[in-house]
Amino acid sequence: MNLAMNSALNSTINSGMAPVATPWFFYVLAGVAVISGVLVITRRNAVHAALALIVTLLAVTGLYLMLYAPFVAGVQIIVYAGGIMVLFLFVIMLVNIDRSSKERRFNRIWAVGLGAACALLALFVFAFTKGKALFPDRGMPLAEGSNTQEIAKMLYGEAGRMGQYTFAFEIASLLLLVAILGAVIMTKKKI
Amino acid sequence: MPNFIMSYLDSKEALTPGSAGSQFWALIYVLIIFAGVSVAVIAMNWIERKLLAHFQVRLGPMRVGPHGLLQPIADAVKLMIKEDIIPAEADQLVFWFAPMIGLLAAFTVYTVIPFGPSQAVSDMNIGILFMLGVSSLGVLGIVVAGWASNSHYPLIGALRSSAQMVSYEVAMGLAVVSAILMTSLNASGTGTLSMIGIVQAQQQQGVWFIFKFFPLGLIAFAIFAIAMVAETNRAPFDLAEAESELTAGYHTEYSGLRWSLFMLAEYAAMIAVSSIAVTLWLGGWMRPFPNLLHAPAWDFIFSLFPGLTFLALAAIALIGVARMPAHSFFRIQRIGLAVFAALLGFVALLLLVIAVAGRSADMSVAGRFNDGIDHVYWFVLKVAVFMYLFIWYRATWPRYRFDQLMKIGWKVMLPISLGVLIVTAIVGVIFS
Amino acid sequence: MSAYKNDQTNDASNRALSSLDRSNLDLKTPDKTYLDSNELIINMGPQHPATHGVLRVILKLDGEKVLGTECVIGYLHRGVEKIAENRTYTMFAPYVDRMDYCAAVSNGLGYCEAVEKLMNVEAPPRAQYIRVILTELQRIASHQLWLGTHALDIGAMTPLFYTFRDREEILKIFEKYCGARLTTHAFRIGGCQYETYAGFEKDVKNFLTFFAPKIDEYEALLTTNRIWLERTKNVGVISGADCIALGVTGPVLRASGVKWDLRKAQPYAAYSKFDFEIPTGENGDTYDRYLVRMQEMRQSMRIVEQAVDAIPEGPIMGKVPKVIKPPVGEIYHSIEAPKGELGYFIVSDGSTQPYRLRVRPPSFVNLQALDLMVRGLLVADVIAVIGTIDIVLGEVDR
Amino acid sequence: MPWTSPMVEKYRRQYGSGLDAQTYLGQNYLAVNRSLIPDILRLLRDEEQFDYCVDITAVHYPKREKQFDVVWILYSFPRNERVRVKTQIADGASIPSSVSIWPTANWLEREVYDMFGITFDGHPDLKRILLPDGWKGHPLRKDYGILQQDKEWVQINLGIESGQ
Repeated sequence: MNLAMNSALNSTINSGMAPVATPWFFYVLAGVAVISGVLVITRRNAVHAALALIVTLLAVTGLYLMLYAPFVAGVQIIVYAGGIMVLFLFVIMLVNIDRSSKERRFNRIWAVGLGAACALLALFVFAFTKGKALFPDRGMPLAEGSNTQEIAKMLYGEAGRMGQYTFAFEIASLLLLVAILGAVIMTKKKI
Repeated sequence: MPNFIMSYLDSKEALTPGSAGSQFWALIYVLIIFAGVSVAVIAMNWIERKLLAHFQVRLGPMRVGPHGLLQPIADAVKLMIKEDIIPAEADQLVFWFAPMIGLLAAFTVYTVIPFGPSQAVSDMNIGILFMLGVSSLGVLGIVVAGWASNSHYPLIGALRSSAQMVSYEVAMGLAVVSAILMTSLNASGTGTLSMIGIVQAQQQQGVWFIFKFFPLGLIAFAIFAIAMVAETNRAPFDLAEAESELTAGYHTEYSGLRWSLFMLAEYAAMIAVSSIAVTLWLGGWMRPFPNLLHAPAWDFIFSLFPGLTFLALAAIALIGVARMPAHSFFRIQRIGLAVFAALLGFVALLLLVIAVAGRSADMSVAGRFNDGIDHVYWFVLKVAVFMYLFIWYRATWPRYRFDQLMKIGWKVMLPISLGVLIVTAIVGVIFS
Repeated sequence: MSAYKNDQTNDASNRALSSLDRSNLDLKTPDKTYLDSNELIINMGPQHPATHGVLRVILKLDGEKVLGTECVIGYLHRGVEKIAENRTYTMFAPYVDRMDYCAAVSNGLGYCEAVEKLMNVEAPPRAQYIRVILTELQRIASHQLWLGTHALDIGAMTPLFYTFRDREEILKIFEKYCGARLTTHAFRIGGCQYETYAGFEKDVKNFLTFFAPKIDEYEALLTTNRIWLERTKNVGVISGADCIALGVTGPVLRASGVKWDLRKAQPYAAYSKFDFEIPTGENGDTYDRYLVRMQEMRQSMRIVEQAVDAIPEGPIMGKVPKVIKPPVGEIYHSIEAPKGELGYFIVSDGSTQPYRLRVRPPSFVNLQALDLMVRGLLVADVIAVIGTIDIVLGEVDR
Repeated sequence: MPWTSPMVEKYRRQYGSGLDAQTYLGQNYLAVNRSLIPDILRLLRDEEQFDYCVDITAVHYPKREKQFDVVWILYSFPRNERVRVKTQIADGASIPSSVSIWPTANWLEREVYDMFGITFDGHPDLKRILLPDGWKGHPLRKDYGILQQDKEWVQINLGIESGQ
């Protein structure tokens, strides 16, 4: 904590390319995410599992921030951690936990799960060995300061130009609308 | 003075410590804000009890210290030395950390609240999104606390409050969006989510967003002002802790320090949401009429306000000293109040000296201090108005029933806020 | 009695009956949805801030909707009726104050008049006027207490303090008159023990002028308050016929449109000499009960005003022997207490102690209607309805 | 003093000696045989408009053969008139419940059961109301000893001798 460090940080901010924090930070977040992810599937108590899932989501939020994607991080918190998980807890709280904790912990299709896990591992190994060759060599500007605006341009386009994903975005929102209506109809007999 | 302190004071550009990358100053800011909010919560405790008492034709706390000024401290000590009971049937671990969740969420949002153009810990690009997101985490603490207590009343309280907070977040979010939409009405056509950017947009457009596209801004503000009362579980939407129905709602089983953490979180959240309202609609740190009355003389007059406010408080305390009964029983109280008045007077004097010394608009240390004090003063004053409103609501209104609350949230506020958003967008396109 | 229609009675009593039958508790399940949750049984009370004492209500809930209730009472049972059999008539008089301790004067009036009737004596006119004044003041005080606590239950804190501030003025008059504020024991069998103190009339008149704007103040806080309206309108509705079938009396009955008040129907004390009206409601909901009680306070003020102006001179004790020994026989006498019909059934065997004394408590009987009134409402409404029935557990449990 | 009215004449003709109408201090009452109780109560409500059951209570006379007087206090809104119905029953005998006639009788009968031990046939939920379920005895009987109850309770629950 001295002037030299400050100026060094200033320079990294200004250059806008270097990672925002040390690899150490990444390993901590990744470790938290993995451990709490394991807890999610091993906890007998559903509320504990849900809380562990929230921790996982928050750790992933931290990873997004490290990737200069504050908008995605914010949305992750507001939608997943703040919204969906609250509803999850809401439902879980009403479930009879005594009974569910006595049930078998893993269901019978564990072979499928094992296969899926192996496939994922293979994918990771493949990506790791191939390295950069897999991804297009197009350097995205790591702009923390204008990340939100960039996303907006992608989704909605700029003045006089339709965005790259405008159509997909609209289709997705239409799909969600249908889902909402479906949920209402499913739960309410008389509307 | 060490360099890293001077580096900040001498800096010509007004940047928040977070944006400037100065960890030292960020840490100082965090500590100041943490201490300041804690003190504000304690003060709120006293003010609320006093104000409620006066609304209800009684005196309120009078015994601990002059006019009960030390009552919050006595309360805090009492809560700290009380036994911390964890029910045997409760989920120990979750019960233990549930209050922390709410507290963490309530205090984390302060990192982006702009008390001034550079008086914030950090100026995040997603400021308002971050605030809404983190404050929505607060409900987790309530839900989990109600569940972990393993008791009916807390469970119902938790269910009520989570349903309530999730519902009102929707209307609140839409109202916020319509304010953010207004920030994009500039030459470049790009808006901002940054809290400081939002205030600067109001500065550039020369109008607080509450008056923008009258009455659209006002309606959006009203929606937010109602939703924020519901968000913080305050009367008349305090169903989650409805004392007469659910004993104490989600914190029925809590006691001592752990209970006080809930209270701390609730009041911190009240200040936080009021800050959002002030930032989005009431021009944040800006003093009244910054464009209309922009002569340096006006600047000087408005910069006297903080000192004069403290002077007025000191005068009120002095009147209290004079009005105290002339009985030996009250001697210590009178001395205490006189010391308090002297303290307020000293602060007033200090502020006035700074205002006079920093009246030239250059970037001297005194000038910067003066600007900072001005900004923080106007911001805190606006927030204080909201705090007063919270108490006023509580004294005046009965409590809504749960179904009525939901009806208002989904069938009244949501359509209105949606309509306001659409109309704001249309009007914005037409007039820009 | 015009609002009352006799032909409804049978249906109504059958309907009220079927809903009281506990085997029916399960029948009223809501429409099945995909998200059915289990029913919840919760205990409201006996330690609960809004059950007005030690009332315990077992609620069967579907979410927050009330499927049925069961009241568990008796936590405050002191065996008043047994005590009466072991005390002389005079010694028992202070005990009645402890039943409805919010309206001690009314309790005392009922008891004294019942014994007087049994002995076939009458209190002199001056005593009767004093009795009317104090009893009506007590009715105002009782209604004030009700208003404050009821509003607090619904979430409005402030009226509580307003009503307690103003109730204090009434208690001061009681204190100056007989030395006690709450359990007054103001009357004696055969009249009053104490002559009014100097300035009694002035104090009462001062109170009337002081209190008239205060009622407006309460009404300003609540009557047109949107939230108050939403919380009380159409909540806890009970029809007049149901009220009669369930024996509900007092403001609850009147709010359901039955114009019946013992002070008019079977006048006692000096009530036949005063001009006042019986306020009634139409819908029988919580809001109407609120309005009726507010009107009753105004009517009580009218009565007190007339009584103070016309208070006659004369003795305050009738001709009663030193030792009270009513002849063999039995009597039932009831008065219109603030909460409903308060009756005393006394059986005398000619000794100095009552052979049997039965109190007909209005709170006890009115509380029975709770189940009918809250079915299908929400938990928050249960609180509002308990408040609006206006019970005092000292009287329910005796 | 005998009570005469068209209503009483009618019932006397119908039921003969099972019914005795008296008035005392201006208050009327009917002393009725136990066997006539359900009929009389129903007729009083349906035909004579005594639609409001004010109170149900009992009186204990331990020296009598039929130890208990059960008393119904009725009121008629249309006639603005009160009447008391009394009947005598022996200890251990039961009496038909009037809950089907006046729903308000529910709690009142429970209280009579609680205090006197008189059972009401056909009552939907006859159990103690004011006293706890495990209570011994019925306090308003004349032979119920207050001190004995107190001593026993103290001995059992506190394990000490009562000072009474």
